[in-house]
Amino acid sequence: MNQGHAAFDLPDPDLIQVQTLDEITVKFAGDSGDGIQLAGQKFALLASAAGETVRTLPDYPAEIRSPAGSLGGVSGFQVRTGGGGIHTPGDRIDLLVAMNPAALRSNLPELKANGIIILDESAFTTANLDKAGFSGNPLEDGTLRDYRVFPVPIGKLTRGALKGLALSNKQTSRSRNFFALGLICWLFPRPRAGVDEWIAQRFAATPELAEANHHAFHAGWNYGETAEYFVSPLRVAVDPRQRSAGVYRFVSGNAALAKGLVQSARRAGLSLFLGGYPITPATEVMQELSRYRDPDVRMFQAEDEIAAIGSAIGAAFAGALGATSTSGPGLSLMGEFLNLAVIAELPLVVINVQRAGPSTGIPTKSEQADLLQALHGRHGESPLPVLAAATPADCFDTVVEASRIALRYMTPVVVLSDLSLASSAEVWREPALDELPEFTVHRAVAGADFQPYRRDPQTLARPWAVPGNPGMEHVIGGLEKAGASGAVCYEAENHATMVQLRHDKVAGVAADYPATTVHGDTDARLLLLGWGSSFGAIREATDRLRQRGRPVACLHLRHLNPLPRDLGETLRRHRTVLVIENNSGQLWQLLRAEYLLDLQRLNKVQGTAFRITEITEAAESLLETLT
Amino acid sequence: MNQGHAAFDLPDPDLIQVQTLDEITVKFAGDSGDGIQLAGQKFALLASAAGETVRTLPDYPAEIRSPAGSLGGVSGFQVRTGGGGIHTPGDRIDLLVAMNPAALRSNLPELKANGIIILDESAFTTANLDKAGFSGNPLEDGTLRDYRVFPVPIGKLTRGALKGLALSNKQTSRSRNFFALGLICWLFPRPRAGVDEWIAQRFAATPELAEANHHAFHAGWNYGETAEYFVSPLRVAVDPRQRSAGVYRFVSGNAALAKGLVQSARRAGLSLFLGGYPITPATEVMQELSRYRDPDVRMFQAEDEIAAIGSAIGAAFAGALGATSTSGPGLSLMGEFLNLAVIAELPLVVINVQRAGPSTGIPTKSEQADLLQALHGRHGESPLPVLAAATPADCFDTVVEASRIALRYMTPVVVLSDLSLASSAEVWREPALDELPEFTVHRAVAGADFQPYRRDPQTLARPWAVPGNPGMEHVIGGLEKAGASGAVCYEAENHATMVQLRHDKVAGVAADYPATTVHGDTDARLLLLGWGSSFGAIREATDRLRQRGRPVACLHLRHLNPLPRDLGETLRRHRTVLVIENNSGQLWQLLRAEYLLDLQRLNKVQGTAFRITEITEAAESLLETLT
Amino acid sequence: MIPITVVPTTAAELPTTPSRTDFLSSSTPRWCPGCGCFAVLKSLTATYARLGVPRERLVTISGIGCTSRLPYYTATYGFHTLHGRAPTVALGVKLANPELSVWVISGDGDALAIGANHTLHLLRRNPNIKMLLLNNQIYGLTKGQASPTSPRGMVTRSTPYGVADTPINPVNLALAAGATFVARVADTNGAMMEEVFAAAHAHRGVALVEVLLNCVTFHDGAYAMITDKETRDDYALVMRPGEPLLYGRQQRKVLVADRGRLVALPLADGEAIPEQALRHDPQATDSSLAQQLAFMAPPDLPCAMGIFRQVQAPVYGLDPKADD
Amino acid sequence: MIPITVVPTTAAELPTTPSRTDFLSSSTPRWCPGCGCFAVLKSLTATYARLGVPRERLVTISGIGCTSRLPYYTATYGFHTLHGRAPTVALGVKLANPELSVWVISGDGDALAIGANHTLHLLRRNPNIKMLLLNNQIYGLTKGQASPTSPRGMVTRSTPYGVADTPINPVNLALAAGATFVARVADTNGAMMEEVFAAAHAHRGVALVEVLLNCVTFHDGAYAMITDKETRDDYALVMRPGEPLLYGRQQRKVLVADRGRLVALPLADGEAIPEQALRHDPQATDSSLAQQLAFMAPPDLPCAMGIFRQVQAPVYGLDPKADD
Ligand SMILES: Cc1ncc(C[n+]2csc(CCOP(=O)(O)OP(=O)(O)O)c2C)c(N)n1
Ligand SMILES: Cc1ncc(C[n+]2csc(CCOP(=O)(O)OP(=O)(O)O)c2C)c(N)n1
Ligand code: SF4
Ligand code: SF4
Ligand SMILES: [Mg+2]
Ligand SMILES: [Mg+2]
Repeated sequence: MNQGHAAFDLPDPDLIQVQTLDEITVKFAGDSGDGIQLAGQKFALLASAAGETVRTLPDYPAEIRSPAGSLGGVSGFQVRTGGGGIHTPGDRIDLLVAMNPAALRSNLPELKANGIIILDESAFTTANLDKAGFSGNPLEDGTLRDYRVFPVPIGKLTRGALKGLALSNKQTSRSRNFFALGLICWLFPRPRAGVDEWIAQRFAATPELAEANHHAFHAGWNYGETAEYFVSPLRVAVDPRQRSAGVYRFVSGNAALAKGLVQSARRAGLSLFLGGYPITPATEVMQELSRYRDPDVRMFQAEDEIAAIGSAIGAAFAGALGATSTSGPGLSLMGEFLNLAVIAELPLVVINVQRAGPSTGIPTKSEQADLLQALHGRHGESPLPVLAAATPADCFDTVVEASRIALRYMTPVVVLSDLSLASSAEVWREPALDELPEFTVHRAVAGADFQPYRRDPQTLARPWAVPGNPGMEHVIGGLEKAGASGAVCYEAENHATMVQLRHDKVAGVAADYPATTVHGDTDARLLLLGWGSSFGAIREATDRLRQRGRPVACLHLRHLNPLPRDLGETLRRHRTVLVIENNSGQLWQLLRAEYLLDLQRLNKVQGTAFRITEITEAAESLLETLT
Repeated sequence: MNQGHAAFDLPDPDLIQVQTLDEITVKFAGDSGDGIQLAGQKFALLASAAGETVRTLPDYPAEIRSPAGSLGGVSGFQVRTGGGGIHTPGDRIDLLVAMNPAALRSNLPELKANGIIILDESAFTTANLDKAGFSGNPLEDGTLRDYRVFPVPIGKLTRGALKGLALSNKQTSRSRNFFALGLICWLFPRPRAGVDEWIAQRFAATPELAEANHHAFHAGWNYGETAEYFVSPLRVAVDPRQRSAGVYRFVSGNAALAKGLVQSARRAGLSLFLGGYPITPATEVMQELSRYRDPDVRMFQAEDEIAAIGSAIGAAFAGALGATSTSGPGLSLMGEFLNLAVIAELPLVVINVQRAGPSTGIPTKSEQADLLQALHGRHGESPLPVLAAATPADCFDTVVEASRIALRYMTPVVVLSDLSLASSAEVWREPALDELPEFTVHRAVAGADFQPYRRDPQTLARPWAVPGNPGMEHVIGGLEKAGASGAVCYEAENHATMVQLRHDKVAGVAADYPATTVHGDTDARLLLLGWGSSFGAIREATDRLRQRGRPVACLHLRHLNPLPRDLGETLRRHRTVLVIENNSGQLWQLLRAEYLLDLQRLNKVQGTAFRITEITEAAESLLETLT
Repeated sequence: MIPITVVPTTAAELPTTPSRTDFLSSSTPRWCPGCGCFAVLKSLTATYARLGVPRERLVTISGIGCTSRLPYYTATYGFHTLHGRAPTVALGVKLANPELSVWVISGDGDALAIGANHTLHLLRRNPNIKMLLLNNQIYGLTKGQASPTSPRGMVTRSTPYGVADTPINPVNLALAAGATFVARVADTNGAMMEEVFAAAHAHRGVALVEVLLNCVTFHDGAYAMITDKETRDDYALVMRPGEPLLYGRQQRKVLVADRGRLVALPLADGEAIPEQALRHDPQATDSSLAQQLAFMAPPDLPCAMGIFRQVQAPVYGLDPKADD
Repeated sequence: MIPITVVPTTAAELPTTPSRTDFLSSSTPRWCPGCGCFAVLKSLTATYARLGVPRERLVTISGIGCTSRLPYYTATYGFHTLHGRAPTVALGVKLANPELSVWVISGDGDALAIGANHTLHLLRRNPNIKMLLLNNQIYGLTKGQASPTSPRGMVTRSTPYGVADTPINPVNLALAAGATFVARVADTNGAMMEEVFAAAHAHRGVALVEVLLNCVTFHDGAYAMITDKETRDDYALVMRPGEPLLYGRQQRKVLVADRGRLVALPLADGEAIPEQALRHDPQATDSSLAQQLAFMAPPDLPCAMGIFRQVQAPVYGLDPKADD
């Protein structure tokens, strides 16, 4: 079977035998009260511990709570695991664990033809079927004819397993997720002992729950072993790449952003200050930071986004690494302050975890449509560097790079992530502090020739003269400044000079970039170009196409402003370039203006990430027109 | 003498005789307390009444008050008048009236070689020279050797003329401007009687001032007649174009914006609601509106710009023509609300009177650098029409066009003006209400098939169902909406459809534009392309170049988004296109991306408008490279 | 040139005595089961039904938050605006068409964090707009962060070591802003909500009603002391115009002023209400006593419920240019 | 990992007893001649000189407005930020380095129109930051529009038919926000400014000082009643801790509370101060009396000047995570 391709091809139930899969995408789905997230996460952790490559994607119900059993209340957790080459949480589902009819119904469109469904038969009551909007019973009316369905009376079996315990019906029902987890752990053999320990630890505070979940888990496992359905377990390939020594964590994009800020500040020998205001899907960044007890890691929850960035600018003025995290609507409020940071030339990291817009839009859907805003969302000529993260773990590296640039060039930097990275997770080796790049910090030195806007000739950065240091008292602000002195200046030529200097300084950031390297042949006929969270899908699509012998390479941009200096050259080496974005063509427009190249584009603005197949199909048909 | 060219060529003083000038640029300058604005305005009005074409430009001291006599406190008023072909307030000064040393010093760089200086000798005291930063006395040390200087002891003569009146020294000194006005009115003969009447009316409340100013004015006039300096008065050519019947006003750009809003609402049969917050240089727009006593013209001064646009959106929801006026920093705060207007599809006119940025920038200097912000300053895919005004009077027409589009397409529209239009003024014939274009208003009609997002098939506009009308109760908001019903919808395909619909609707606005027409030969080798306030300089530059036989045409864009459909074609007809902007190349970038054409650019970011000569020079050297 | 024609509702459209359900939209509310929002929706639509205002002249405007979803569930015109900005949109609506009855629905984060400035300015201007501030002391929609009304020390998802701020007292702030009608009710008392909402409507000018709202999911029981049967007599005081400020079981405690400060005086069995007992006067121009009542909080003093202030003042937006 | 090293000023840099001019920058102030800002600059720099804080540890932060130009004229670190946003920047500065002495300079438009939300939240959080609100009841920098403190009916460039809003009372609002130090002074009384600024500095926590500021150009004489020699005895009352609240010529009027409301009691010649006279107690936890004093205004009652409130409360930003 083709490694890069949809990997799961389970034989007929009665033919099942031990089989090693290159990869599989499993989705746990149920009501938001069903403990789906917990079961899914544990399954992912176990797979990762077994040496598989894992990507996960939770799928929360829409923000307003829906009645139990309704479609709006379905919670899901998708796990893709396999032996390498895994860069997305999976295009489509191979195996669906559905805890109720609504979970089945809302995930069916994502299930592969001939895919497996394990469902809790006990939950398929008329009431639940109604709530899910089924007119008949899908178990009986042929709805599921294209799938391989394994109905298991999970509710009933769990109740049976916990009969001895003094638990209410509701409490018993809460352990159904452990039954399901047990069953799945049997199916993909995972060490039971580890799970036992984990349950004991996690529910230490409520021993009755620990016991119930323990029993449910083993009941599920045993059911797998004894039920005639499943002849034998499945095995997933192990990632052949050797892991280097170090601390591994399972990180979501938002956790990686938070961590990246902390480690950047530590690496630079500074304290970190993040001013934030809750907003989906960025809230976890500030929440992560609020948990630190380190006095040099401070999270301030402001009264709004304006105050959030204002406080971060104040902290940057006072010598900290200033940061703020928000989503589109928040960024739309920060334009005026971002402009102040541009003209005051202070180091600031502004994180935008994008969601579907415009306006309130769809807060729980993903999009990459704030790129042009990051570049131009302020009045006047106001250049600043813009970076984008490609994967959950890359959120860490991108924030580190953004912090490096902010400090080296004394400038605000915008980091774009998005909802599909925010909560998606992967295993990541946390680098030690001294493995991070070195940080230049432009501390000003008092002396006769100190001037707050005297620039470093190489980086054009101004010195950072921090309050508390004698001999450098000065006033900064939003009015135009005179050359080196930084005094207020309304003079015509000076303004032109300063506009140019600010532009040149930001343009100069590109001097630090490594050379642009494409994945695949450097002169492939077709180059797939992307940025941000579409990385995984583009990468896997490229691999699949190349395996099919197609002349395709791919390139992913982390630095969106300034663009890499050798980008034009790289683009021109390929006959056709397809710019792939979850927006209407924003990078595409920038590149056209920059290089006057007639690039192709593939856009998707549906609040969801690209599927690998959408990209391979587009590339295939484009290649056809080329020959 | 060349009509389009710098027109003033006064012979040596002792050779002066009656002479008709094609045009002349006069600047009145003095301390902010010197009544310079009043004198300048009256001079301009008289010129206009005489049938000349007039453009004026006041020049206020920087916003913080400076000590009397200091450079920072200089106030100026420039008047360019002539017989047609006048589209700017003048590149350089032909005749400077300087009421003190600071006024002389700060305006000298703008004075033409061999230009005339009339100055108040009495004000050239050591103290005043010091305050102006002169090391010697410019009247004696050769500083003024390249100019023709007419020192007049205006202060002394005014005091003398008012000796009989019971006035303090300070009060007497306040009449110096009238002395200067009298002298200039003699020089360019203007009817004295009209001025007498005007003085009497204007100072009716303070008869002692009326008398003083009357005496001072005539003393100035008589001085001109009797002093041996000026052999004879000058005459300025009259605009040969016939004026059509109607009400003529001398309007500044800001007044024209206000008037345009009022007349648009009246034409559409709606009430006007403007929510505003003071900010230089946009404040006059709201102040103008505050003066109306018409209950259907309402100005609301909000607590900030966010509330200003929020209230305008509320008013638009309630059935008024909603509007707000601000400058760059304010627009940077409005992004989130503008986005709401985009998704709610409400008619709204957002006026941005641009000033030099970024950040607080230079509030009293002009710039055109908010174009990309107007297009992209919001998160998500958020298209809206953007228009720009070319001259003070064109501010009226542009706002009318913006209102027409807002109502016809149910969309917010951004109108860009700038500081150099805001207070610059020209004579303008106010069109009668029925001369304005017709306005389509999409009033919804109750009925079984009413749906708040059911679109007009031609314009794609949704209907305007205004509270108060029964049978159409519905809720709108910032969340993504389902097709026709407007209900909240998180569905993937629907989102893509709506993003496309919003895009198509705005793109469709271009269907209404007249064909693009260039000024000059349609296939001239060089096309000068501009937008906004650079119109006059580009137009006059083109005329001058054509008079020199150069193959140049010009084109000025009012509609910046969507661009005219035939623009690409037009651009391609010219061998070279030079895009001229008071920014770093924002339209240039848009056009490159749109048409993949390698356009040239001429940019100036000095807080001041282009001089005609800067454009002719750039064009000449570009033409040289072409041959 | 009146922008819209207000057509009175005909009988065919709405029954002559409309019921609460006539003001409910067809959308099913999507709050957590047990959320206080349900009770507010019920009382508000019941109030709407009683006002005699035709449905099309009611406009329900909200910001963003769980509570701000309310307009979707009414059958009035509605606008679900931006986080914190509902007062600005509401003011535009009202100024453009003073015939409309405009209701703002807001949460504690919405009205007092990002939107406090607009709330403040709405209140000081005194337009004829009604604002309900549904205060659950938490950010519900974003899943449980501290709000400006979260009590000191409260552990939330954004304050794992406890809130370090002094909470805002919405009623006190409204009074400081010069609001002409200010009240406080609890989501548990439907009758009182209806009564107070109707009084707010009858008031000519701005009205702020703080609703103590229970968020079952992220801050359950925030107001238990004040609303639970067993404790509410001791910790809640219902203010009635002209009456002494009594509370406690059998109403045996009364408020008196001691040099400008409030003190609770326990009354002995059968003891008459003393002369110096404070009587509630919501119409007093000076709102300082109301501000004192607003600040009262358990356990030392009871939480005051009802209408704190109701005074007449020039209404904003009614032909300001006419009177000159 | 303390971000910066605070080096104490050496004698070589600043005289051991620095004078006010050591805290003035070399820029010439550019306010209109006669503007109240000059007096504030003088008193503030005089205060700076007396604090014993080395110059480099002082940070003067402002928004936008005439008054907000002040930092340019001090020799401290300074930040001329955005209109209305100074409190947010100041809080960031203070949280990042608690060793700094942070002063916010703001105008009435800056602090109470566009910036009122930040002002409110700064005050309720109680960081150790000092804020001067220079209230000239007008937008000076933009040349004369109404501000949130402009009195009702005032004609300005944006209100040709008079202001239609209820003005904000900054002191009352600050008290409603829970500010722990609140004072009011006039630009005409340099000694009192210095005294109050110093007291604000000494206070551990947030301090708001309203300065009644005369704008000679756009609203001259706004406070004439309160500051003019001839009238000020009758219309201004200087509060002194522990003392009765006396004013009037020869201090022959005293404030008393009548059922929670303030009344001025004229004293006959030689009459002793009565028992029920209110004594000023800025340290009272309950700020309701202070709120009443804040609302007092001529002609019926005098304008109260001095420190309204000064109480100790947990200071925001001082190791909030330490105490758990
Ligand atoms: C500009 C902006 N910032 C942040 C958010 C995210 N957000 C939505 S609701 C909310 C707070 C909700 O709290 P509250 O107003 O108390 O309403 P509740 O959900 O408790 O009813 C926040 C922070 C947003 N929608 N827009
Ligand atoms: C975002 C923004 N809006 C508006 C302005 C214009 N503006 C500058 S100062 C000011 C108000 C000044 O009033 P106030 O705060 O009372 O200060 P004063 O000049 O009276 O000292 C305004 C509206 C601005 N600079 N920025
Ligand atoms: S989270 Fe709280 S406020 Fe929101 S719906 Fe649930 S119970 Fe109500
Ligand atoms: S306008 Fe008023 S506040 Fe501004 S500098 Fe002049 S007097 Fe002072
Ligand atoms: Mg809340
Ligand atoms: Mg002011």
